[in-house]
Amino acid sequence: MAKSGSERELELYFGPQHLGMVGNFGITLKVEGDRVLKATANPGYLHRGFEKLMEYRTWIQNFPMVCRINVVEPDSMEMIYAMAVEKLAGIEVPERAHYIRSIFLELARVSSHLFGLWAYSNMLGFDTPAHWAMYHRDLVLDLFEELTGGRVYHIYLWPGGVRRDFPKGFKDRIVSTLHSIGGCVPDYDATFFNNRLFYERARGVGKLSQEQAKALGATGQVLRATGTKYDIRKVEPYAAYDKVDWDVPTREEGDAYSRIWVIRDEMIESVHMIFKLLDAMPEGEVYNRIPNPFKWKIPPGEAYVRCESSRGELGLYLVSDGGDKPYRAHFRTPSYPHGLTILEKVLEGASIADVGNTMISLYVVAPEIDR
Amino acid sequence: MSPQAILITAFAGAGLVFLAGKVHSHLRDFLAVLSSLALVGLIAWSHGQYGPDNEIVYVPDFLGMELALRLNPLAWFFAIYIAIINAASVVFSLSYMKGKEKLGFYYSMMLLVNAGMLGIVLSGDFLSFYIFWEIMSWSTYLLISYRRGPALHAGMKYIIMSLVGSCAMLVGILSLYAQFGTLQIAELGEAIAGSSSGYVLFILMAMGIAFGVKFAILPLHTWMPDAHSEAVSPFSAVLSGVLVRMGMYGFLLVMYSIVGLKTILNLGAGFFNFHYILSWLGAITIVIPTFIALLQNDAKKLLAWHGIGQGGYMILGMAFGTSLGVAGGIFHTINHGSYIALLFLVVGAVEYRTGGVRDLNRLGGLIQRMPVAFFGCLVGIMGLIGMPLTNGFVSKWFIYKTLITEGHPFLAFMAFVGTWGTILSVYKLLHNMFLGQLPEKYKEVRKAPISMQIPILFFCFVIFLFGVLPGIPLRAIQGIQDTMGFAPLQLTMWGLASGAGALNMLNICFAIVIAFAVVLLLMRLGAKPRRVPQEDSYAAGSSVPAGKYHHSVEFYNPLYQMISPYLKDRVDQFYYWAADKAQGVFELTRRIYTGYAGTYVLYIISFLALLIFLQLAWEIW
Amino acid sequence: MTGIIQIVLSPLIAFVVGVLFLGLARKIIARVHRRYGPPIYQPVIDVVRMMSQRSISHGALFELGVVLALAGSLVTVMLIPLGGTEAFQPFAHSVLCPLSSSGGLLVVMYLMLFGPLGLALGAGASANPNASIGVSRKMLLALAYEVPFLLVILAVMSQYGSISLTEIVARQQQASWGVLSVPLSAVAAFLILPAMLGIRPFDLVTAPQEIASGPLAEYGGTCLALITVQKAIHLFVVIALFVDLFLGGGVNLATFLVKMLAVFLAVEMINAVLPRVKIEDAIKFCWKWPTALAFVQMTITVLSK
Amino acid sequence: MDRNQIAKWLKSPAKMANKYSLHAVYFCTGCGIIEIPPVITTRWDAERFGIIPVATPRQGNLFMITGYVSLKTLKAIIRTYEQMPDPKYTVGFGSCPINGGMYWDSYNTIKHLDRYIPVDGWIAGCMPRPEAVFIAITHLWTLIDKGKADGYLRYQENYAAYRRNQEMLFAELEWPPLYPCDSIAEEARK
Amino acid sequence: MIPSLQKDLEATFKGVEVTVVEDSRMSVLAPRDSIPVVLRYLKESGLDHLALLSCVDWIKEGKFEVVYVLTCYMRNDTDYTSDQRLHVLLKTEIPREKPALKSVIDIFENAEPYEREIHELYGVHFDGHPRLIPLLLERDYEIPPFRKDFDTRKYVEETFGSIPPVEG
Repeated sequence: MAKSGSERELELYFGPQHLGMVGNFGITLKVEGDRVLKATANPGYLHRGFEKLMEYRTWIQNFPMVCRINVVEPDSMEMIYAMAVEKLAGIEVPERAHYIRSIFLELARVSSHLFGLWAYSNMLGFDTPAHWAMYHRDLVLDLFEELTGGRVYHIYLWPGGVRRDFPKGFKDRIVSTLHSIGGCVPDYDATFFNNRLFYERARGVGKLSQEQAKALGATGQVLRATGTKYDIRKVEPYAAYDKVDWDVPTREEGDAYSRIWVIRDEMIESVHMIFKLLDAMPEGEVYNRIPNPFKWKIPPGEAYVRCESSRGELGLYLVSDGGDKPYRAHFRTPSYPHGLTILEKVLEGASIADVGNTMISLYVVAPEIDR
Repeated sequence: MSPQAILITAFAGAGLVFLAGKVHSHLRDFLAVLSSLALVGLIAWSHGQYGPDNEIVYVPDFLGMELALRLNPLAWFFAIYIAIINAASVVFSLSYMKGKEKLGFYYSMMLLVNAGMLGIVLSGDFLSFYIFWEIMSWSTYLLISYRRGPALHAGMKYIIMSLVGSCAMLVGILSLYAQFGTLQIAELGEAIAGSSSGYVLFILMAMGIAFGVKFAILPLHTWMPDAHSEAVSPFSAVLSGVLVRMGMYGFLLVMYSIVGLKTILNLGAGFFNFHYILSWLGAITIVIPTFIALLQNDAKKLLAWHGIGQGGYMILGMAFGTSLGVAGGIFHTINHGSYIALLFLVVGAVEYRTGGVRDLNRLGGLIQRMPVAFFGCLVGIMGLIGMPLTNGFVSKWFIYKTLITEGHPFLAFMAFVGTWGTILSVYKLLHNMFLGQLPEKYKEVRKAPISMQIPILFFCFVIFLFGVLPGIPLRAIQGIQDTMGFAPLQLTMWGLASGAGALNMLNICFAIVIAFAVVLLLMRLGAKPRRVPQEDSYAAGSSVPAGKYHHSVEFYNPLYQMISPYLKDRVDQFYYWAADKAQGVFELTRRIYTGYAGTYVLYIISFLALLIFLQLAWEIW
Repeated sequence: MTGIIQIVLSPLIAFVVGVLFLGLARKIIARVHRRYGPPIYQPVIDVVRMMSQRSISHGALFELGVVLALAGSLVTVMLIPLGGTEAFQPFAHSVLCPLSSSGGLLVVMYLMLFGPLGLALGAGASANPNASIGVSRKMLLALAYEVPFLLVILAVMSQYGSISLTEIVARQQQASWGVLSVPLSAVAAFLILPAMLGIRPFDLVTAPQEIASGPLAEYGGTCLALITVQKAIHLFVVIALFVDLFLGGGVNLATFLVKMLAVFLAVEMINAVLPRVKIEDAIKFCWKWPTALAFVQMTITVLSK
Repeated sequence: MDRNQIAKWLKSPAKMANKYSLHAVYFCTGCGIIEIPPVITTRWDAERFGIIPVATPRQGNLFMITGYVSLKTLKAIIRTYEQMPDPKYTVGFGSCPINGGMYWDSYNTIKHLDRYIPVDGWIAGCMPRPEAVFIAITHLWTLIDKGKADGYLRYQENYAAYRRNQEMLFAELEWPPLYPCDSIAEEARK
Repeated sequence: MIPSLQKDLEATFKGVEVTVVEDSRMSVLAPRDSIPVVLRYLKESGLDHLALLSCVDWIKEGKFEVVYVLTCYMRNDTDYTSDQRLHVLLKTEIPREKPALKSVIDIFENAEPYEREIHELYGVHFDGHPRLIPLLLERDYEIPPFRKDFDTRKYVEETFGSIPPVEG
């Protein structure tokens, strides 16, 4: 068909106030027919100036701050900040704390992936697995609540370890909760992952080749779905990830379908890892004392640390000028390239029906972008 | 009133208008409207005056033949239909054509086409039929190419195809004369009854090609979209509303007045039954053009393709030779005339106010600026779709019922699918022109002038009137059918009264009106809405950008992607290819004959030779 | 007199049953989600609430579109026999179908157009591209399911040799049900039922996650309430049509409603476990299996006549 | 349903229907949205009380401001709020809309939501638990019963002041005033 | 990998200071004009992932420090080696008055939003960037908000403190 209609272009707004938008984020689409000609990401609806606010707070005061950067998975934010502070201040972490951190982060990953599953299947109008996923996520949140006192924000990781040890019988509760969720995996497979319509909807959507993905700075599932086993937990192991044996699930196609499958496999792998970590976990201290937080100064220096959040490579560039507050902190969040660079790229030529589909399969979380 | 008087008025009107154009423009306009309205009056007055009084021989001896005029129910029915639509478009032209050049020529040609068509329906023998047919064809050609430029090409395409048709008709007429020694329609009917079925088929084919070209049956349709989009809008209304339907008149005349019902139904055997083939042609004519129409972005081309598609329904109705079907076919002809003319006039009005824009992607939101045009468009598309309460519904209902009760569900299926294609494409027409966001540049558009509103509202009225009380035209149609020997239908004022398959439009109308009233009452119960400007629209929390918030381009994109590869106009391409090849052949001949033979003459002669050969061959077999 | 009673009664039944079905649908889906779900009369509360809200209007057509849609649906109900036969005589008129002799199934098919057309006009008048895209999808979806649906209807009409719905129902009750005499058509009709109802997997017209509920994007308040009612009545009409065409209508209203409930539950189960498809896939699906089945059945019917 | 309820229904059906059919506009203004999916899904199932999310503001009557409000979001919130039909209820969710919460010194989040749009109720906490949402809803019911959930009326009454406050933040709002502003507001703007 | 890279860098480019902080981290300070070439060189030597583009406001020294954090994707898709842990902080210093730098979008496509953000929050201009339009902020700020001389508490007091309550 001749593109005769360039005279009247249509700008369609996908978000921020939109049922298909998970998070407060906007995409402005230039549309012809039902095809997207050009997509422009429009972030900033959640910008709070975190990194500026951190410069006004002491090292310890910043812990409640950083976890609020990513509401879906606040724990890797705590982890990365704790890692950076430990690196700058040279603090050692006890062995048991490493294990607890890993278990804690993997639980967070499971809950985050279940949230992603909710978002994705809800986007496809697939209410049933969405409701189940949200329920199962809540079971994991109950574990968090018992351990840390908070459902969503935990502030559990601490420079020098974790805030408290596992309570009595907590191990068993983790195992039984994960078993009850794992028992529903066949249900999920039958209704969702092996559903023909899911395949039809997700296949070929938001397709990226491995070269493209690398050129655009993709990490996490977006990259792993193109066939490479790039995972910071393996590349640069932290916490207790090098203590147990586990695998990085990948797929080859690089489209939404393979990304969602990678997420599913990763969730299962995480659960298995948690079991292994629980078995291998040593007894001992969980916390090395740090100086008085109100007088704590960290020697000048800079550090770039990274960890694998549930969305990809999470980095923190932290600068200290020797004071009691950070001089500069800059988070490298995985959603940043995914939601700004890659999203705009893969939405070109997509159908309107696939906009939300693509966005959620890229696993974009808006507050991570805006900070 | 005698047919002679009608024709004299028509031709005299055409001439006078041309002369008046030289004197003063107001006089010209006045005369044009007066003569077209006078014709309506004259014809209306002559209602019921059939019989020997109105059979007039006006040239007693023309090459040994009598040229005669006569008035019968069929002729009267078509005459009034021609005159009314023509009058409406002349009135519409008053403001549409204002300020254009060569207006005297334009008006006189409009009236000449009108006169030609009236001549066709009133002529009592085939020679006058042919003469008037040619007058109509040539004046149409002049009108199509009125705008010059690409219009010339469209006109050329039209006239070439018309010529082929005329030649075919001429062959048929000559053969009839050779066979029976008379061309009087009344005498032919008796004479032909005894001839062989091969001969009847030959006559039907020769005439059928002529009528088929005018009627734009697939595959003889290719002139029509171009001609419509290039012609001026009021003439497009005439062209699609009545001129094309002269083919329908021709078919009715030849098939049922001359050859007769019984012969037609027994023509051919098995699958090669004549009416069977004709009806399949009709079905194809419905489906393919309707879906091609879906792909159009030019408002008039879109309507032109529908003009072709709707012809298929008439053929379907007519081909079966049952009372119900033929009544449906004839009724659909006038219904189609009313709503397609209305739609062309609406497009014309929009074109007039927006400065000649009819690209559907560039319009939008005109409902607030041109409410009457919108109403006309809405009624027109409802008629075209065949929504209940419009006349299009009744005739389509007749046709569907014929198809189902005659046991042809596949034909009915094609007709229904055509309807759905129609719905899709005409909604696009309505939406892209009138709904959605109003572009900045049309903010100042005013509503259509009164001389445009009158014809539009008139047609709207007709559509609803015939839709609710279809008995009015159906009575007249029954009169025609009586002369052709069909079994009478159990007609009532509001539809059809026969057992379980009855149709009662008045009931449905009442039900809809009551339901409307109830729903309006319900609406009054709720809180009263607050009127907001167009810009106060949901845009996911942003404010609406001016001029960029309107969905019209590639309206049915997913379907386009699926069907457009199958819906190229291959027939048109084939003709161009054939013309190209023929050119080569003629080049060759020209070399042999050292350049004396003109392309078209040879084309025509060889075609005639083919037809004569066919006839002889039939005789031999 | 019975005529007037019927004219009042049949839309009323459609309204009550339709709205309850809407509530039931929400309840069923909630149970599949393993949650409690809203009360079954929740749609009534919603409708009352919407009626009380003072929404906006984008002009007369914006509201008239809704009125047209709802009026069309109400009239359609009057053409559909809701149980009762010649044999069963509760009133002087046997069948609950006020407009039984006004054109039959052909009129029903055209009257069912009023709904989409009215909504399309209203949505178009709202000048919201989400609405326009929704309408475009609705039109395409309608084309997609009408192809098999027409084949189905024509097969049934050819089978019983009538265009009158009452007659078709009566014939079924004398002989065998449509589901036995035209089985493939019945299957095809059931396959396209979700598309006709606009529920999953074919809820792409009002896909809230894609085009912000499409044609309804600008509707609120009274108009939305009427649209909800229209949806309920449309639900009733489509399922009633299915019951009339294939399950032999009902001997009386009660059996008719029981049959409707059965069909409705089956459709809702499909609704609960499938995601939304894209419009291209919807067209492809509708033109593949249902069309093939309906076509085969129609060929068989025509040849056996 | 007890007799009292039936009497209430008969007395003012609109009020009762508004109570039991709170359709929430889906707008994730901040991190509070993370607790909304649990609220509307299996575990807490807000649909029991007729609460479901709807796609566009035109269809809703409950607006939950879920968490901190940045300036860019505030603009969208005002737009969305004005597009909702009356009667409509606003609930501020979390401590940030109340007084800025932990972003009290952020240059890009507003501190008091009720200075820009009227708010009918607050849910304090960071993050408030799903149960808190239900407590808020039941409280909102009593407010509706008593006629105190009148944010939309207050907005109409004090529109000039609200609009003035909005325009103090955004020099140019891209849409005309919803209600006619009186002369006082005109002066204040100068 | 690090020693050879350090040697190469120092040999190839003039004015480049290389510090090896620990075995997997290297800090490279390059003059502002040679940033694109150094970056391209590093990319070709295997650091093919621009993880972060950041900026630090050293207000006392009167300069901005723009930092490019480079890491490497895996050479092949399965093996994990200690080389993978390498990351390089490429830095350059630019004056605080009229800060400008050449855009590196042609080398690393994902630098685009980072540069936009730094432009918005620090006021650093990037030459050759196709759309330096606001990314995150709605209002205009006289001093870009991430500069050290922008006192957010004072700003909040002035802006939001001046807005009166509507009722009560």
